[in-house]
Order: sequence, then structure tokens, then C-alpha cells
Amino acid sequence: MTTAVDRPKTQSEVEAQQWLHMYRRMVMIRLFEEQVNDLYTRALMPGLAHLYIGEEAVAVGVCEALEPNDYITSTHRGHGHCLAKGATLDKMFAELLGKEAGYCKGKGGSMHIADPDTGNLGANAIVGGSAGIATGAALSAKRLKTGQVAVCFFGDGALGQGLLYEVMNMASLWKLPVIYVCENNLYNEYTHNSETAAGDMLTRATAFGLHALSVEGQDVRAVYQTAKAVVDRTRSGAGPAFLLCNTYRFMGHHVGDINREYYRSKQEEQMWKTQRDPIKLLSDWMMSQNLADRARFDQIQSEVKSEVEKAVQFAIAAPYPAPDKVDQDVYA
Amino acid sequence: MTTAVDRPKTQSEVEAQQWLHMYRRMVMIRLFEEQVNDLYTRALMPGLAHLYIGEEAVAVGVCEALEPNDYITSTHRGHGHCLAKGATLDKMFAELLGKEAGYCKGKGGSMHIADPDTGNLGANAIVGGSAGIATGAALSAKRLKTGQVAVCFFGDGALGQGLLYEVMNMASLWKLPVIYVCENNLYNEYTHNSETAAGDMLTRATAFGLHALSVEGQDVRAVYQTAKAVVDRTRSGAGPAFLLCNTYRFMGHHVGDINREYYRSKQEEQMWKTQRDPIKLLSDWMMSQNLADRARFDQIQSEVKSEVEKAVQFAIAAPYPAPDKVDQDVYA
Amino acid sequence: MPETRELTLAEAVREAMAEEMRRDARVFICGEDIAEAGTVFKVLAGLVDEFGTERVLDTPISEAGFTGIAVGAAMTGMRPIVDIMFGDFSTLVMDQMVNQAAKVHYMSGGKWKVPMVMRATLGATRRSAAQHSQSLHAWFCHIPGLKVVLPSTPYDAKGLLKSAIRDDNPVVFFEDKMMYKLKGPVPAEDYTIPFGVADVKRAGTDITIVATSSMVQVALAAAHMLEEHDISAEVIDPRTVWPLDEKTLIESAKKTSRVIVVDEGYGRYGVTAEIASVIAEGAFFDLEAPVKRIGAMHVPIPFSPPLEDATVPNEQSVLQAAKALCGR
Amino acid sequence: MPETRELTLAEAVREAMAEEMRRDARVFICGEDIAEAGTVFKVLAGLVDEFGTERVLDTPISEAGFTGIAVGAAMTGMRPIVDIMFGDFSTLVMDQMVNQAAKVHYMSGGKWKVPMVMRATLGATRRSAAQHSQSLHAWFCHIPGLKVVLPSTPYDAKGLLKSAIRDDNPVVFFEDKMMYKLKGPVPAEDYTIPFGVADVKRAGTDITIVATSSMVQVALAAAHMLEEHDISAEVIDPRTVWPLDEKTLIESAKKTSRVIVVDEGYGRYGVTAEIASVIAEGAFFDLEAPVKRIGAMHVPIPFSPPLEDATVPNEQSVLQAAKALCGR
Ligand SMILES: Cc1ncc(C[n+]2csc(CCOP(=O)(O)OP(=O)(O)O)c2C)c(N)n1
Ligand SMILES: Cc1ncc(C[n+]2csc(CCOP(=O)(O)OP(=O)(O)O)c2C)c(N)n1
Ligand SMILES: [Mg+2]
Ligand SMILES: [Mg+2]
Repeated sequence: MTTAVDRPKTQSEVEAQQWLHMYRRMVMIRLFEEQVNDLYTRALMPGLAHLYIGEEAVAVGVCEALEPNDYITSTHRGHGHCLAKGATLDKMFAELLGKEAGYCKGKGGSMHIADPDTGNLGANAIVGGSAGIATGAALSAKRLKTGQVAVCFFGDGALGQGLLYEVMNMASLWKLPVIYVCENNLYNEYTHNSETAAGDMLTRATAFGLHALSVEGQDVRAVYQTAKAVVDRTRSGAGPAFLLCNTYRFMGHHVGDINREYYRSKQEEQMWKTQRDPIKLLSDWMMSQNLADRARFDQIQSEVKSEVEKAVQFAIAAPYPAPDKVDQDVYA
Repeated sequence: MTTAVDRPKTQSEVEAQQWLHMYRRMVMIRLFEEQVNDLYTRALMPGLAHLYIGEEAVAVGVCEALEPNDYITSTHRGHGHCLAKGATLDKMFAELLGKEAGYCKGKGGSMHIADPDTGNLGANAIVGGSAGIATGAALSAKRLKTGQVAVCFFGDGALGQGLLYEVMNMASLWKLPVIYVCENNLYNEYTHNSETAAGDMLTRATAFGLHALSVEGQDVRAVYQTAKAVVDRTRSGAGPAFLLCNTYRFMGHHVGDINREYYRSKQEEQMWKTQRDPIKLLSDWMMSQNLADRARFDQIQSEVKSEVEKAVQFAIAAPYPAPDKVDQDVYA
Repeated sequence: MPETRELTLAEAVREAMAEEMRRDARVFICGEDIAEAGTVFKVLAGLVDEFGTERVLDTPISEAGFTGIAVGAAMTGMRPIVDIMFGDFSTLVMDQMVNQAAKVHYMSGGKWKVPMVMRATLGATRRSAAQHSQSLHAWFCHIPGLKVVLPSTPYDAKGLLKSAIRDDNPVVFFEDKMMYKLKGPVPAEDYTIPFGVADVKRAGTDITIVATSSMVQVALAAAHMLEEHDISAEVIDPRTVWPLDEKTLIESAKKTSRVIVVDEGYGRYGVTAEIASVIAEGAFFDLEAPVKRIGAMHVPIPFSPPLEDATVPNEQSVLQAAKALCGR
Repeated sequence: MPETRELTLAEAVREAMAEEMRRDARVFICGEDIAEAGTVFKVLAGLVDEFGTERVLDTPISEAGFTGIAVGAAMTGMRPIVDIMFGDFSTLVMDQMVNQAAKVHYMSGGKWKVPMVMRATLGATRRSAAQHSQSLHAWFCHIPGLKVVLPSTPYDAKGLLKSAIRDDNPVVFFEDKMMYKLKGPVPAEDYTIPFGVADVKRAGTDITIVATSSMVQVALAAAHMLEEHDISAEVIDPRTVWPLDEKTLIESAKKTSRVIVVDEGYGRYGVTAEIASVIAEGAFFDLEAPVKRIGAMHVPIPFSPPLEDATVPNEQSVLQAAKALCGR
């Protein structure tokens, strides 16, 4: 650190620290996912892997606006949410590899990471399946007067699930502290959402009386600032909100989804990757504002890289659960 | 009839005929339901009976705007829809009494009247449960190019069911000829809908891209005219619509719901019954326009009364199905 | 002397909830028309006066939604009781109960818990037709992570429901709506009934009748009639169909060597199949005759009274089956 | 000479649909990612090119909604095939399948028909964890008004699916996703396989193994290994679990006197219970030992490979059970 210890930090230094922190988190997610891609391709990872690459600003921007004990629910594309909410790399990798040391003792895997310590109620492999859970957590927070809020992350595809409208209605009736964060990455698997979502996405929330906003999801500063305002509003008791984040997944729906041209063009992907990369957008802006220089970003990248590598080595070396653990944890 | 056969009818005579026809249909529903109330109270009718009294203008106004082969789906409070779509009194009563001569051979009962001859896809005892069926019928009509439309009747309570939003979305995406008719009678059983429906009801449809209108549901002329416009629009291929009809049930949620003061006041009921009775509103208006006189309405009332009495006698005398019919019709 | 009153099953259920709500501020109920209306069956009548509308929470007609909300609330410190008016509407909550509630504990490696109760009704003969008369509990028994309770008396209903509310797992509790007015003795003091312990409702030596929910009453009536035919019937009520007290069932079967299993769910691929299989395996060398299963006829439940009556098991069907099994 | 090709099960399924769509313009398919993507398993690949997006209809992620739409379309002149990507999502369509599709014909006194097929997958060991690995077909078997098909070979898959599409009732058709690449002979000409007719996949004299879906392959492998132990195993595939060919099962049991029933659904309150009960009753006096049931372990399906492998039946578990039953 170059900041002198005894001089109070200026506003812009504090801000710079915060952006750098978010930068680090986004890089962590990116490198984590690249490593997952690699593990998967090397047949070291079982099951399916849905990568969050390209969408990092959403999870990070939103989770930075949360307190550690606030709740989140996540999706099949959930690694980013978990890491942004504070999950550690080693237990994440271990879970993805089905190891006993993983967050769920290997029982959950990539699509079910859950962690009470970071308020993570769990990723969910049922599209839209966690909308009730997040809303229920908000009900607890309200009843128990804990001041917590709950964030429900889901994709644009989940707008097809009726459950979402049922629970938004109740959240609105009961003024629950829950925020529905829709990650609109344009696709439901291999189908563009112009084929699956009629009408207007934001209106689907305002119709039920929710406070609804949309935000440029590749810009972590915009996501963070909007999320902060929405979280504060919701925490203060003003009722549920809906945040539509426009974003894009850079990779396939899952790692095996290689040939994508039948549902989206290479140009489209190229445009997003080169012009709308959330990590690059942030570092470019910070450099343009003289808040940090290239070396600082390089340093973060290399620090995170070695953390990720250490974590993945840990996970690879970790043992599988003993088969006789299989019928533990069925009942509490 | 007083109209001379050889003189062409004037516009207002044609209109008067049409309103009188609707008047008759509303009276038929009213007297049918009063008879059901009586049968039920005399313990002649098994099961539950949800009366449509007070809401007649909705079913009649909408169904008059339909062609005979257009489809409808109905609800637990379905007698009015079935009669308005052309069901005959005798088979209705017979079904309600569980007799072989009933529309469903006694297998369906009050909540499941269905009749291919009148395009009635069936009443449904699952709140919102027929939203998919109506939408599917519209899909058939579109694919088979029959020119039919499908009307889905449901109560305000069904706005709580996620299924409705799922199918409205698809109807909108695929421009299906389906009209969702929400009978907003203010209550879901014993709970006012201010406790169950947040936000704005019409917006719940426009959010999904539907053409949405609301109408004064006690005024059969308004319902008919609005429905006619909506049906024409939908039939012409402009896509699905949502019609919110504001109405009121004069009686209990079902016949046994006698003491209602804990959920709604006598004054409220009184106001609707005396000032917003759809049957009286129509006859008053017609008399004020000199389209018919009191005697004409009395005559209709007494004609319908004797039809209803004949039908109920038929049903009471009709035999139950033989017990060995019980396992027929399980599979086609 | 401990006090015992005669309560109806509905009163016993209500009392169990009231006591648990007094005991534990985290317990709340949610469902349709449960507050001022006290449910359509009036089972919860009066609870809202004591506990208020936050703890007796009226919901929109959104079974999937409020069940999901209960799952989330249960994970985060509350102990919800979900009221599903008719068991037929279970169809709407299967994802929340089966893919969420039942699996959260396991999928999280034991980290999150889901202490919730789903109460629903079952049972036919109310002339409510095919969508309001089903007994769909077999579906839930099939799912690891859930427990399934079927009380047959006011005493059992109260003790089992209190256990359910105190359980840290999702428990599905089915009440036969035709039994709400059934009366029976219920102690005034606090008691619970453990899960997985069958109750011998009547001892006998010639034949075992395993029965669930209201079929226990049917079995008892049949057992009474069987006396006239010199047949001594033992009536066993598993009380919880999962966990299932296999031992008690098998031992009784070994003793009597003849078994009938009666359950009001559809007969095919239902509860009787599992129980019959467990007994046929466990008492294989002692059975004199095949285990006889009696369930609802394999038809959607018809409206018309004479038809409906033909579809569900009753005293006569159990009586005839028992006589046939015993060769009378 | 009738031509016969080797097809994979996926190809057989696709061919059945393509042929029926050519034969009958009312047949269409709807589901998620089925058109250009041809489903996530690529089972429908290419169909959209021949039949267009109106007949291979991509839907939003709205299982309940598009299943309900299929019910309505089926009632009014179309013959829909609903594609439910993972059988685990059956949880979302239970109301539409059970309270609507299954009951419409009966409730209307036989007036409306619902000629539709719901296709879904089942089967574990893809490391897809608890919400993408279940085999929930037992739920559907329990419901009057539905028929349930579980093909185990490409030949059966094609013939049964064609029957399902031509059937005037709602049919639920489960494909084991691990079997899509399984190859087998399939005639080129049109054929159908009637429902309710079990198929003896392998004749034998010492023990009967009743197996469903991919468990048929497991049973055949076990039967092969049993030869080494001088045990001649008969493998019977019911093919449709409802209607169930009770006669063929019972006759084989009478012949061999020893029976194992294997199904990949959860073992408790599942398909094996019904089949075992039917056999235990029908062959009561001929059985030398209790019918042995083998299903998935009563746990949510875990992600970790060594754990998941421990939960599902396999050749070894069938082999060991067979040896034990035969006293080896
Ligand atoms: C209820 C349900 N239906 C279908 C699926 C299969 N599925 C998994 S991910 C996915 C697409 C989800 O799209 P979206 O919600 O936009 O999330 P994204 O993958 O774009 O992040 C589908 C259809 C599922 N998991 N759950
Ligand atoms: C899915 C479902 N949940 C609950 C019920 C029980 N129920 C029957 S009618 C009704 C109220 C329906 O209210 P609304 O839709 O407004 O119709 P109304 O009775 O006012 O005509 C309820 C909750 C049901 N039949 N189906
Ligand atoms: Mg998406
Ligand atoms: Mg209403």
C-alpha cells in the first residue's frame, strides 16, 4: 500500500479502495470460472458447469451493497454470487469437485453451493426455484426485526416461472425486505428472450407494486450505486424492489456449449467481450480518473491468480467423502 | 311477439330484441341459482354450490359476444357461464344432482360442467386451473385456422396463481386468440382482495403485452359492447386480451356461507343488491328508453320460471347412474 | 390427576397449534382464509384473535408461492405451518416441497434446516368430486427428506402435530376432513407422540388390519363386526407412514398370519403397496395368505353419491376381505 | 425383407416423433430449447427443419403453463407432445397433469378427450445432483387417467412412443437420459407396441428379475454374470407400468419362484412396491422367498461421484441380491 498510515484518506482514495476491492472480486470470479473451464475440459470436474464470465459486475455490484448477514439466493449460474457474497475459493472448488471439504461436503456440487456463514441460502438448479426462499428469508428478517434484506438472483429465463409473480405479490402486500435481481443476459439456454418474454420486463414487477429499476449490468459502479440505493430503501421498510441488470454471458450456457452460432452470432459475442467487459470497463475508468494505474491492476490479477491456483490445488488433493456418508444429512 | 312479420325491424327493435334476449339469459341464471339454493337448503343437492347471483351480466355480456363454437372455460362458480354459453337447464340440474342425465353423467357435478356442443371446455375446481386449457384451445383454433376464440373466465382470486402469468406470456408471444375475463367480485372466499392482490390488476396483463380493459360488470350492455370489441379484435388476429369486469356476488361464497359480517358488511351487500343488480339495471334502462315495458319483463320472468321448474322436476325424477358405471370413462 | 377432555379432531389440531404458538414465538401459520375465516373447515377458528394476523397469516391463492416462502422462512429462524386447504392442491406445491424443502438440508451438506409443517386435508365422500377429494399422501412418502403423518384420532392428531411442529425437518401432515368432528379423549397437559411408532388400536389374534387416517375408524368398525364371525382382528395404525414402524407391523403379521392393509389413497402404486411389501417380506414365512390391499378404486373420484361411495374403502369392504382371508 | 437398422435410443425416439408428425398434422411438440437446439440432449435435433417452429414450438421456461396449454390443445383437436427437459421438473406440472389432463375425460362423463404425451427424462449418475437426477414416474402411476411408459431399448422406445402419440389419453413417457446413446435394432417400417404387454427380455428358469427403463440393461448384465454362478435369470420388462401386465409377471414368478424387482426411482413407496405386491399376491403359493425390491437409496441424489454411485441400483447390487435369493 502506498497510502501513508497517519494521513486520513481522502474521499477519492476511499472510493478508489472500494472500486479496487470490487475489481478484485470481479477478477476473482473471472479467474475462478476460467479455472473451472479448465478443470471441466480436463475432465476433472463432474457434472455441468455454467460459467458467470461476463456477468461479474452484477453479483459484485449488488453484493457490495449488502451487509455480511444479508441473505442471497442464487442459481445454476451461481459461482459468481457465492464468491461475491464472501465464499472462499478453496471450499468452492472442493465442492465443485465433489470433495468432502466443499461447502456442502460434496453433496451439492456446482448448482447447490450454500453457506450460512455468508448468508447464502443456496444456489438452485430449478429455474426460479429460489424466489420463494428469498422471499421467506425476508419475511423472517421482518418478523425477527433483524434489519436484514434478502436478494434473489435469477436469470431472465426465470421470468417464465409463475412462482416469481406469486411471491412478488406477497412481498409487495407484506412489504417484505426482498430485492429481486434479474440478470438479463438475453438468453434462456439456447433461446433468445425475445422468443420467451412478451411485454416489458420492468412492468412485470411494477404491476405487482414493486419499486423497479433497470441498470447497465456491465458497469459495476452503476450496479453498485443503484443497488445501494435500492437496498437502503428496502432495508428502511419501503417494501420490495426489482432490479433488472442488463448483461451478457461471454461463454456458452455451460462449458460444453461450444458451437453457439445457431443461436447467437460471433459478432455479438465479440462486441460484448471487447466493448462491454465489466473488468476492463472498471480499470479503464479508474485509470482515466487517475485512481489507479495499470500496475495496480496487474498486481491484483497476479495475486488473485495465485490464490486461485492454491485453492484449486487444495481441492484436487482433497479426499472424496466416504461412501458411507451418503445417508447422512437426509434428516436434521 | 308483437312485431309484425312482414315489416322489417328497425335498428332499435333489433337492439331491443338483443337486450331482451340478454335479459332472459340473466333471469335464467338468476332463477336457476335460486333454485339451486333451494335444492341445497332442502338437502336435495350433494356437495357444494357456489352461486353466480349478482354476476349474471358478466357471463351473459361476454358470451353474447361469442359465436356458438367459440370456447369457454369456467370456474367453481360456473353455472352462469355454462348457461350463458347455451347449456340447457335440465341437464344442468341433473348434473348438479348427480344424475345420469346430467352433462357429465353425474361424474362431474356443480364444479365440472363441460359440454362440447356449446364449446364449454369445462368448469374447473382448481382456482386458475383452466388458464392453460383456454390458452391451448386458442392455440388449436389458430393452428387449425378455425376462426374460433377462447374465453377463460376466472375470479380475482385466480390472479394469485402463477400459471395465469405463464400462459398470458405465451398467448402474447404467439398472438393466440384468447381472452382472459377476470370477474373481480372483490373477494377470494372470505378474504377481500385488498389483502391478496398488490399493485394494479390491469397492469398485470399489460405487462405481458396483452390488450387490457376494465368494464363495469353490472351493466350487461357495457360488458357486451366491450366484449364484442375485444372479441372482434382478438378474432382478427391482434392477439390476446384481458377484460377486467368489476362485479359482486350477492350471496355467500357458497350456499352454506350465511354469516358474512366478519368479512363484509350488510350495508355493502345491500348497496350492490339494491343499486347494482344487473337484471334491474337493464330493465330500468330499457323502460327509460321505451324499449320494453314492465309487462314484457314480467312475462319473461314467468316463462323462465316455468322452464326452470320443469327442468328441476326432470332432474329430481331422473335416475342416478348405476354404480357399475363408476369405472367407465376413466380412459378414452 | 391429569385432566382429559373429549375433543373433536379439529379442536385437537387447533389446540396443538395454539400451544406450540404460545410456547415458541417463531411458529406461525400461513394459508388461504385462515385468519378471520379460520379456514373453510373452521379448524383454526379463533387463533387469529389470540395470535394476530402476522402469525395467522392470510395469503393470496398462491399455494406454490406461500409454500416457497415458508421454506425460506423456515431456513432463517421461523417455524412455519403451511395450510393447504385441500390435499388435491398438493399438485401445486410439489416443486417447493420436493425439490426445495426436502432437499435443502442434504444439498447443503447439513448446513441449512427446514423446520416446517405442511398441513393438508385428504379424504373423499364429501361429494366434492375429482379435484377436491383425493388422498395424495403417497407422493410425499416417496420423497427422501420428508416425513409424513396421518393421524386417526384426536389424541394422535394433537400429539403428532406437536411433534411435527417441533421437528427440524419438513413434515407433511394430512388430516381427513371427514374426521374433523370425530371426538376422543385428549389430555390437557402437554404431550407429544414420537414419529415412527405405530399404535395398536385394537389387539387381536386372527388377522391384522393395518389402516391409516380415517381408515383406522373403518378398520375398527369392521373389527367390531368381525367379532360376530368369531374373528379376532388386530388393528394397527402406523401413524407416520414415513418413518414407518416396520417392526410393529411385521410382528403383528407374524402373530396373526393374515393381513389387510387399508388406505384411502388410490389403490395402485399407493401406500398400501409399500406397507404390503414390507410385511410380505418381513413376515414371509408366517403368512397364511397373501397380504390383501384395499385402497380407493383406480378412477378419478366421481361426484354422484352412489358412484363416489363405490370408490372408497368402507367397513363392508374390509369386513368381506377379512372374512375371505380367514376362510369364512 | 423388412429393413432393420441399428439406432440409438435418441434416434428411435426422434424417428417415432418424425413419423407421427408426418402421418398426422395435428401432432406437434412444445418445450424448452427444442427447436434450433433440438433439446439439451439433442434428441429432437433436426425436427424443426422438417416441421418448422410452429410444430416444434420453443416455449418460455414455463412448464406448468405449456403443459396446461397442451391439455387445452389436446381437447380441441391437436395432439401435443410436451417435452419436460428433466423429469425432476414434473413437480411443476402435477396440477396440469393430475388435476386436469388425467381427469378431464372422466369428469366430463367421457365427452372431452386429452390425447397428449408428456415426455420426460429420468435417471441418475450424470453428476447432476439432487434436482436433476430423479426418477419420479411412480407419482404418475398412482393417478387414474394417466398411462405411464418406460422404454428400455430403441426398439421399444419407438414402438411405444408411436402408440403413446396415437393414444387418446394423456400418456407419460419417461426416457432414461443415460440410455440415449444405447444402440439397438429398429425396423424401418411402421410398427407400434401395445400398452400393457410386458416383454420377456431374456428367458430363464431360476429367478425372475422384473426391471424397468435402464434397469433392464442392468438386469440383463446381472443375468449374464449370473450364468457363471449357474443361475438362469429371466428378465422381464413391463414396458408400461400402467397399464401393468400383471399376468406375465405373475406367471414368470410362479415358474421361477424367486423374484427381484428393480427400478431406479426412490425405493420407498415407489414402483417396486406395487410390482412386488402384485407378484407376492399373485404367486403367493409358489414363491420360495420374499420378493426382493431394489430401488434408489432413500436419500436426495448427491453430487459427488462416489456418493451418487452408492445410491442407484447397479449390476452388482442385482447380482448380489440374486445370489442371496438363490442361496449362493
Ligand atoms: C424449472 C426449470 N426448467 C428448466 C430448467 C433447465 N434450464 C437450466 S438453465 C436454463 C436457462 C435459464 O435461463 P436464465 O434464467 O436466463 O439463466 P441464465 O442461464 O441465462 O443465467 C434452463 C431452461 C431448469 N433448470 N429448471
Ligand atoms: C388452487 C386452489 N386453491 C384454493 C382453492 C379453494 N377455493 C375455492 S374458490 C376460492 C376463492 C376463489 O376466489 P375467486 O377466484 O375470486 O372466485 P370467486 O369465488 O370470487 O368467484 C378458493 C380459495 C381452490 N379451489 N383451488
Ligand atoms: Mg439468461
Ligand atoms: Mg372473487
